[in-house]
Amino acid sequence: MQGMTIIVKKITQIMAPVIFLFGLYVIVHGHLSPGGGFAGGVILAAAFILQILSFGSILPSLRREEVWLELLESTAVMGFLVISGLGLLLASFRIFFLNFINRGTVGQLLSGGIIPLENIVVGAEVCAAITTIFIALTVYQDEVTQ
Amino acid sequence: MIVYILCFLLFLIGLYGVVVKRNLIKIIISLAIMEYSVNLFLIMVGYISAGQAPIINEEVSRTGPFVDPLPQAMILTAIVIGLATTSLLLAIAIRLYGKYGTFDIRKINHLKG
Amino acid sequence: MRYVVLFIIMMLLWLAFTWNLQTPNLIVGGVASLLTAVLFGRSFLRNTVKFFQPQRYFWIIIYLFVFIWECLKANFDVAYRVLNPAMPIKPGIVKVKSTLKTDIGRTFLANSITMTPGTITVDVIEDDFYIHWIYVSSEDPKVYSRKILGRFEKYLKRIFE
Amino acid sequence: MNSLVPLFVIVPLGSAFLMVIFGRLIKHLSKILVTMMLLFLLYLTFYFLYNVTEPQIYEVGGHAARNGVPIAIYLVIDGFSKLLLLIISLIGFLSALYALSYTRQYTAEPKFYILFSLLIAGMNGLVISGDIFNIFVFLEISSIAAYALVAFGIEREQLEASFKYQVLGGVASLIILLSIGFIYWQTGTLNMADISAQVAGTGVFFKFVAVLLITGFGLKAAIFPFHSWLPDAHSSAPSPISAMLSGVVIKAIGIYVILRLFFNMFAINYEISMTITVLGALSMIIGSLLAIGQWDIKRMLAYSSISQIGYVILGVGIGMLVLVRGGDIKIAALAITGGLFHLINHAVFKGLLFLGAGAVEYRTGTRDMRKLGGLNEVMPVTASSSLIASLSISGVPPFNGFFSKLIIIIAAVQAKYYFLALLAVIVSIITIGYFMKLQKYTFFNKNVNFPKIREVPFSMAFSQILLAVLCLGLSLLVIPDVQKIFLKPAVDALINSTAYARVILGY
Repeated sequence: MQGMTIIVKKITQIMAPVIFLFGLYVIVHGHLSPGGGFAGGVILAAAFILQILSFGSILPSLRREEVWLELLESTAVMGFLVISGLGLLLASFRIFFLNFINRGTVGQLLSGGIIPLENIVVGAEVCAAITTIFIALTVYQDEVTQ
Repeated sequence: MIVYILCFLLFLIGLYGVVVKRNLIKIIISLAIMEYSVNLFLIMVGYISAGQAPIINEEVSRTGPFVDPLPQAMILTAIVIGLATTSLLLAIAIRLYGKYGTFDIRKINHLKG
Repeated sequence: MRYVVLFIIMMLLWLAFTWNLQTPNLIVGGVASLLTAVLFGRSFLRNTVKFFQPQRYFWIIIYLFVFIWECLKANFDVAYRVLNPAMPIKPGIVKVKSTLKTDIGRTFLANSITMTPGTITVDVIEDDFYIHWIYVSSEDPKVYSRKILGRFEKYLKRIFE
Repeated sequence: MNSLVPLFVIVPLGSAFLMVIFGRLIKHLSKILVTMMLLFLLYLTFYFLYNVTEPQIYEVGGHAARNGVPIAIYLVIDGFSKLLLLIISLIGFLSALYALSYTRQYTAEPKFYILFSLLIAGMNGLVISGDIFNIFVFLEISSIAAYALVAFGIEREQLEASFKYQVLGGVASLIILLSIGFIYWQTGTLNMADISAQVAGTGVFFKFVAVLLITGFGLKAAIFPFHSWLPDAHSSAPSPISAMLSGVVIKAIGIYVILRLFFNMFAINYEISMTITVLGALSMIIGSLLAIGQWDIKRMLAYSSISQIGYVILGVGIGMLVLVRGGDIKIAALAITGGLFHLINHAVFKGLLFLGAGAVEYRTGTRDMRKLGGLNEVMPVTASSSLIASLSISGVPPFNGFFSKLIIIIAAVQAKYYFLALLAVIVSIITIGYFMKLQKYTFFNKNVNFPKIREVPFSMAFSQILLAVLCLGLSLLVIPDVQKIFLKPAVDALINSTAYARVILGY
């Protein structure tokens, strides 16, 4: 895939970190405000997709990235399962999805028990998944047009 | 009530597109329209006029009428599922294009039944 | 260097987003900014020394006023052309050579031209700007390049070079 | 509250993602893991079948009901769920065993097992879910895995079949989601027990919703007017997946949900029962008629699936009709027993037939009966097991298919639906006809084209033998004492339809 003009590239250089940071903000504040893992993860993926779109890419590097993203995605899902499965192991109630951490006070950043943790792994998962989808479709397109 | 009917109409428009259109991409778009209509319907199911956003913090009192948050959670899940199905459909469509060189469903007829 | 600058900018942005100074927020913000800096530092702007030169910030403020003034003028100009029954327009694409050397400067110049009504940057190739203009008032390259670029170029040169 | 309940979902899901993470480091990890996982699930199912008699209710997250209003997502394992869990783990295990050798022809072997695990996870979750929206979510997980598995070979016909399956499956899912929205709109709850407590009357609105639900799940189950995707998808998929799709998936995501919703959630009424019975009878006839003319082995088997699913629905539908009319509850129980018995039997013998067809394709490279012939000399295991399955599906004693069909026909006669009984007999005869054609052309004629092929590898042959033994062994289910363990709880769960809500909500 080819890159775009100098204008898009420069703006991407400046804006991609900002978009990424905003995605992190949305994920971390998922239990306090609208948003959360999925929405934030999509924003994170947008930063990466913007970079790929504006700077262009070559097939081998895309394939390499796909491997890493797949790994990240599965690790994140495993993290989700482990966090929610810990309730089965740790607590005396043996409940899946048990909120076993102290929930704190409403409105604070550090509150909500396991929900922020789950938001973070969901965010990583969604980011990896959407970037993977994008890369996979790009790879297919390149294969088809060649 | 009219809004619900319009929603159902949108659903039917999507269904029409799925049944009638011959282009793979147009079929996918029609499916997406159907999905949006269902999502719209769900969000209206949970809507209460003059209801607050269902976030509890210091400013919002706990007593006021809240919009039902459950349909919103359902929609988020449905959107994620829709993302997965749409991307899988697009991937298959691209692969089909690679095999046949066309998006026209009349020319993609390897299977008879 | 780039990484550090990016980290600092991101931290400031984080504080602007959240607007509180409690310890957990600072720690989470620090981690988030660090992650961003590590991931995006490689592709961030080069020559980050310029961020530490205060005279550039002064020229940015000056430039803002200049830009707003030019924008206003261009607005009225376009409004006049649109509302006039005779429609005195003479559209065309002109090729202008810029004296700006850095890519970031060219980007901002192109964006400024696009944002002023009446002119749109169609493409930038090296230092040639292809600009669509609502009223091509002159055929002479010197005249029109001064008319389009001259008003922004000298400030941008101060800011970015 | 039994903490083992969520393991049915966690284990396959976890093993699927473990395969992705460590699959690159350890060779054959995915194969080992998928077998272990399914063995564990099988063990867990048997544990529940033997040791647990009461319905198990599990509140995810531990949020107990307040003032009788359920808050958490409920997972429920009752008799009917156990039956489906047994089928899923059993056929899943044997298909996975078969796939160990079969997937050598694909380059991306681990991905096959990942998708397979997701399919199992989706179906397990669907079957134990007590919440209607959760049913939708798990339905989509298994459907997406199934779509991807159908297209696994990325040849022309597989892609095309997968696209068709996806479009129709997508429409079905959206119709289901729409009806879930309608239900939530009217009742304000998603818990099936709670809904059933609130849907007391049978207003016009709920009839409309019922029609939508029959359409949606009928599309997923390929009942007669919605069957057009099934022959393509089931015949194009890799053979172990065909066995899963025909044997398990359409039952778990189609039949199971229809029965669960219309027995336990809505009150049974005459119109809906009549519709279901008529659709069952129609798909029984039309599937068998369409199967006669096929020359592609797997296509014939796929059409035959439509027909056999018709039997299941017919049996259960007669039970519903008897219940609605206030007839003898023993007759209703007999009819439902027949239907569910046929459900298990169909999973076993159709799985075996698809595995056999896959074995033939694996060695010869073709599925066209006209090119095959005389394979019983060179592939004795495949030929004999396929023969057993064919006899079983066409209802020859002493194989299991005979008994389940017999029970359905006896129930139809006792309930005085003589016409339906006659239809069932006729379709059974047609079934014998086309399976004789399959056997004759594939295994018995003269071997012209493939004189030098060998028997399939061990794991493929072994799983076929196991399934053939099951074909005989399942006939034991006619004995009441054996029925008590496997079928009786399921039939009870369906017949005491209103008890479901009472047990779960606890009043």
